[in-house]
Amino acid sequence: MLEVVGLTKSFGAVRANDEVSIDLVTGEIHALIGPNGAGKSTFITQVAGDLAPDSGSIRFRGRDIGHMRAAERARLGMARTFQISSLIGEFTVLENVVLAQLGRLGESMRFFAPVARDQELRNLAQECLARVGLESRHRERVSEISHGERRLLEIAIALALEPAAFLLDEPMAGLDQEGSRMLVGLLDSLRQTAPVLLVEHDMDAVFALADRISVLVDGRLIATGQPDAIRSDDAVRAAYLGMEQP
Amino acid sequence: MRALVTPVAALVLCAASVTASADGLKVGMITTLSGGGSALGVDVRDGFMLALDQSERSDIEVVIEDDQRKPEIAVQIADKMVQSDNVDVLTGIIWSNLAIAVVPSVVRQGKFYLSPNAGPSKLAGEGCHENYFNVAWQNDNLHEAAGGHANDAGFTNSFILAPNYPAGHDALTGYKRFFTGEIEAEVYTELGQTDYAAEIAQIRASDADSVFFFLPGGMGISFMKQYAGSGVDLPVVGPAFSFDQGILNAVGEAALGVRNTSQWSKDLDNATNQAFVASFQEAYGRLPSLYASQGFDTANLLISALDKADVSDTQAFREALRAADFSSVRGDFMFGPNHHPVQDIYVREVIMEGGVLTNRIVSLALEDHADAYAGECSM
Amino acid sequence: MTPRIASAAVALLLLAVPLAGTVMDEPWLITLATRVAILGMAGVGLNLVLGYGGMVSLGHAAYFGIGGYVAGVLAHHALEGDPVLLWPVMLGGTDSMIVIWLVAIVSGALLALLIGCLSLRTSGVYFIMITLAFAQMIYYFTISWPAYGGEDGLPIYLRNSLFGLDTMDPMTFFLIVFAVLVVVICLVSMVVRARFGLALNAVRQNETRVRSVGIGGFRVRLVAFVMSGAITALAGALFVDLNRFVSPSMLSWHTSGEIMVFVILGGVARLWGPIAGAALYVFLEQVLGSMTDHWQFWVGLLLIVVVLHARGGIMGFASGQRSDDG
Amino acid sequence: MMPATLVAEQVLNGLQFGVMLFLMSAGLTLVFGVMGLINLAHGSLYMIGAFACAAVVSLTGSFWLGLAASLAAAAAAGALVEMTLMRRLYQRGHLDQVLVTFALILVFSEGTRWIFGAFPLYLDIPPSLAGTVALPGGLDYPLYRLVIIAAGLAVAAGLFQLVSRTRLGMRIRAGESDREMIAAIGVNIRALYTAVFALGAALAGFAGAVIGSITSVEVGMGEPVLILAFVVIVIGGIGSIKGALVGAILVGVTDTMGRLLLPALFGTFLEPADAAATGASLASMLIYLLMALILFFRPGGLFGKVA
Repeated sequence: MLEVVGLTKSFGAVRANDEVSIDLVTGEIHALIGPNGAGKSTFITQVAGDLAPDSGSIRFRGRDIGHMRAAERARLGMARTFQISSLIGEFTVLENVVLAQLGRLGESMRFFAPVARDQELRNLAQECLARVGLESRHRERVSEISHGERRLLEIAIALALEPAAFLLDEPMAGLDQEGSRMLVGLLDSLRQTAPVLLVEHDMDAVFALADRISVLVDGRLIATGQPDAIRSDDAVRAAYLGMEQP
Repeated sequence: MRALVTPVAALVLCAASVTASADGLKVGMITTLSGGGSALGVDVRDGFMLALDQSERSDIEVVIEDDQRKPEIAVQIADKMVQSDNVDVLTGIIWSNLAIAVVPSVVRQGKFYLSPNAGPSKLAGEGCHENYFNVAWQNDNLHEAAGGHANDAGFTNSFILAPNYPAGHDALTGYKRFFTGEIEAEVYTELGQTDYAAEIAQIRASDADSVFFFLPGGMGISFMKQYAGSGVDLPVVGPAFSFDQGILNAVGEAALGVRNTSQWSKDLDNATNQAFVASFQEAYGRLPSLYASQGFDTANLLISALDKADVSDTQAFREALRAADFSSVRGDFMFGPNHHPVQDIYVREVIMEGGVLTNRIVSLALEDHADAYAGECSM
Repeated sequence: MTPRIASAAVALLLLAVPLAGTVMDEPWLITLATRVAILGMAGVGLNLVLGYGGMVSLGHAAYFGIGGYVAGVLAHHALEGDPVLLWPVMLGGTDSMIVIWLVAIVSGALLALLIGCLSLRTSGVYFIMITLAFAQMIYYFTISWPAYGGEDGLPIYLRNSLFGLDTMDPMTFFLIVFAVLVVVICLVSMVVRARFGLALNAVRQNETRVRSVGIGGFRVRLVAFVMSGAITALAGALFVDLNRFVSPSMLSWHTSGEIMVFVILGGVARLWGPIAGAALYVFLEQVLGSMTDHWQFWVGLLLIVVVLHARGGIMGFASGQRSDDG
Repeated sequence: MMPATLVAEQVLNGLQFGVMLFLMSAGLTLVFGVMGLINLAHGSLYMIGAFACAAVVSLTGSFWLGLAASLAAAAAAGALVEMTLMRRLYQRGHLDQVLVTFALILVFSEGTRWIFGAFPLYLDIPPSLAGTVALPGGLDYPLYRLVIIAAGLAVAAGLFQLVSRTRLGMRIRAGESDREMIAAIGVNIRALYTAVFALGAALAGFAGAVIGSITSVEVGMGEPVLILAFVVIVIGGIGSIKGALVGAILVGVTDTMGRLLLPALFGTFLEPADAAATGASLASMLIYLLMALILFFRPGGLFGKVA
């Protein structure tokens, strides 16, 4: 589905990504973990097309998408969420999802019918909100909903894109325990819709969800494999787990 | 909502308080009183009002509005003066482009227009009108005189420059119309340009024996200062605009000795002029400029016509204006067939007089000079 | 007062002033109201990119001016009876307002397309400076190009014609302008409520998000920019008919600044805001101008106060709420 | 066919024009780079410098006192504006900055006219700098313009030193990269901003006085220069002093040479009068075309980071 080979990006003297290669196959959740500053967000941002890599190739659904802009990649079926919620603050919850529908349907250039009265768009958007449990909050302005609700809205927007792959950048960040538990359930069901590339710090969630795990340290990929294999990998323990967990 | 209601209501009230003119004459003066070039408008206004004050007449009412040197504003003011103020005569416009915007429309609405400064060729030839009188000059006049003076001075090869806009083109055409020598080069500068190093370099590299330039306002100040400092010593001629009283102080000693052409000078030897110069200085505390003299003459022309005829009798009033039966600060003054002046144009020299830069007349450039467009005018 | 009532109030007041002018036999008031409507319409064009799209264009005088020159040049050729173009196609002048409006709209749109393609590649301060610089380039061109009067401008003596109406009659001309204004505002209102409006509004707030859902922000902004240029050009054509005169001063950067001031005084991203702003500006010009030659000094101070302390402008104040624009 | 001395003189003229544009652009680009502020009223500071110089010269007769006054007056006006108005605008969008500084132009221009009247003021170069210098190759060139070039290049060198070597420069560079960081390490950011703004203003005032003495000192003199300075900054890249210098000289030389060469070029196939008018028309657009071209290939300008 998604195949990234040898992705490299430097900021000045710092190599944020050094020859990183990751793939994503249908039906799986592939988690990308690593300590802070390892280059995980840099990686996602390049795959989504908001940052140009220095070298390396990205193939998605059998096509080389390295030259495509972010919007084109999204239209091809790549749905990303942001580490720090990136929403349209003055819009209502529903409008944020409707906007995603416009992107998916390629309907942003219609100038006449008022969008607010389009029942079909609203219904579709409501369905997405219902899947994340926000259907009752659809009238709220985004600037007025809670942090946890914003994380959920990010996922509802990704769902509205009906994507071929999800790129989720720390969806659990800043959630309380209950929120995390709820989100784990949601993410678990997501892989039936499309495969998920999951960047996450919450190790319990990662090991509960992931089919495969890749570990990024200082911009380099040091291991990829099944959760059990990763858990017992000496290099990973030394470089990563050893630092954070006893 | 209050913020909007109040102003509109006030606007309605303030407009309603303007009443129609009583007997006598109502003059609408549209001139430049703010922004760049307002010095000229102020002088025209002051000269005009001085003449009215001296006439001690109470039957002439003047409405003065500032056009900010913007044609749209001038058109709006003219509309207002015609539609709401019911003026009989309009005057005051300094700039040719504003005159072209305003004059054709107001004279076609039956109003008189007396120009105290601008004289675009468009309004002198085919575009002339029986209700339009120019009391200053046709735009080309002073340039033509400069060309005539260049011949008298024995120049045979001139470097000529002007801003790249219609009055600039007219200026160079006017000079060439009378100058019989060669034109070394013809250069158009950007309007509003302040640095003339590039043009001065071209003058330096040329084989010309004289320089003619028309650069009104700040442009002329810049040019003269830079020219004086450049080490190029070819003689310069130009129309009075860059060497007139208001501007001379800013040009400074760089202007000393420069010959310039003008239909008026403060040392013109006639009683009206000497009285005008003295009373202007007394009233405003400064020497009068060319523009002030034109404003003064415009008002006196108007008064002389009103003495002869009532403005409601359009035919008679027009004849009275055409007669130009007033005592001009320029000495002899008459209108040609297109209602533009036929007048003497002098060569002046910039001198220092009691610590103040000013002009004195050195010779007569063209006698009883009329403009080149009169033949195209049929009225 | 809700925004809708405030809008209706502005529209009604704009109608009431010329009616009062007629009753009191003060045709000057009608001319003033016409001017407010036209300047406001130029502001409506700018508001589409500035208010709804968040693009601070400091070069809208270019579109205002090009619309003006379309009207001036076509009418000039109609008057002189010579063609505008001989090659590649023979094009004659015209004094039909409808044709002039269409040509003005198309010209404004094309110019905006050209400038937009270059300037929308940038954002923020670059965008401000580049739009200003391009407008300035066209300004210098119109000044120095002698064919249509250069700095002197081009008078057209009579207003252009529409369905045999007497367009020189102030009230008739006002009603024409008012009708065009209402149509323009309805169209803008429709566009900002439509799918496109949602996308444009989103682009202003968070372009990264918009990209991530598959909508190209550049395209959305460019289309808005083109529409905006077309509207402002239409206003320019009407302005020339009002004054029967076109000159480069329509293109000066002060005009760009003033159009922006209308939008801000009235309230950003409010449909009728620019009309209210233009009305206040014209009112200040008339009233302060009659009191002092230095009225611009006071207008400057007022503007500073409005920007610092009354961000919603007149419409925000009237509706009792602040503009959302951060 | 064109004499070499003429071309050489025009190159010098272009350089002098460019150096002057640099003085204007440097302040603008610093203020933008450090504070993220766009200042349309920068041209007013140029005007204030020229008026202060002219006023002091007419009182004291000393050009050098006038020059000092121009620096002081512009810096003071800049500091005052920064402390009363600009300070409130750093956190606001560019729109508010454009509007307030546009309003400031109205206030400054009309206020200056109120105080000094509508006539241009007199200001001339000091006698010690009058006259011309014979350059190698037989070219007589005005001394004053040579001094402007030298002074401008000296200011440029000084600015580079300031930004790269001194404590203030370190703070300026830190301010560009991270406002919170320098606030955290205890630099008084308010004082820093005021200092930077006053420095930019002083440069503009200096340019106004220096150029005002060979052009004319009048209200509105700063606006054409301001717009050219914008073009310079867009070409050079916002926030970059080096970009401002390169952009300014590029604009200065292109403009000057365009005015010389384009009419000559058209003269090869048009009537002299038409060639002069057409060439001049195109020359007035040349630098904007240059800007469009550079933007097309480098949207961030020659030395800009990102657009």
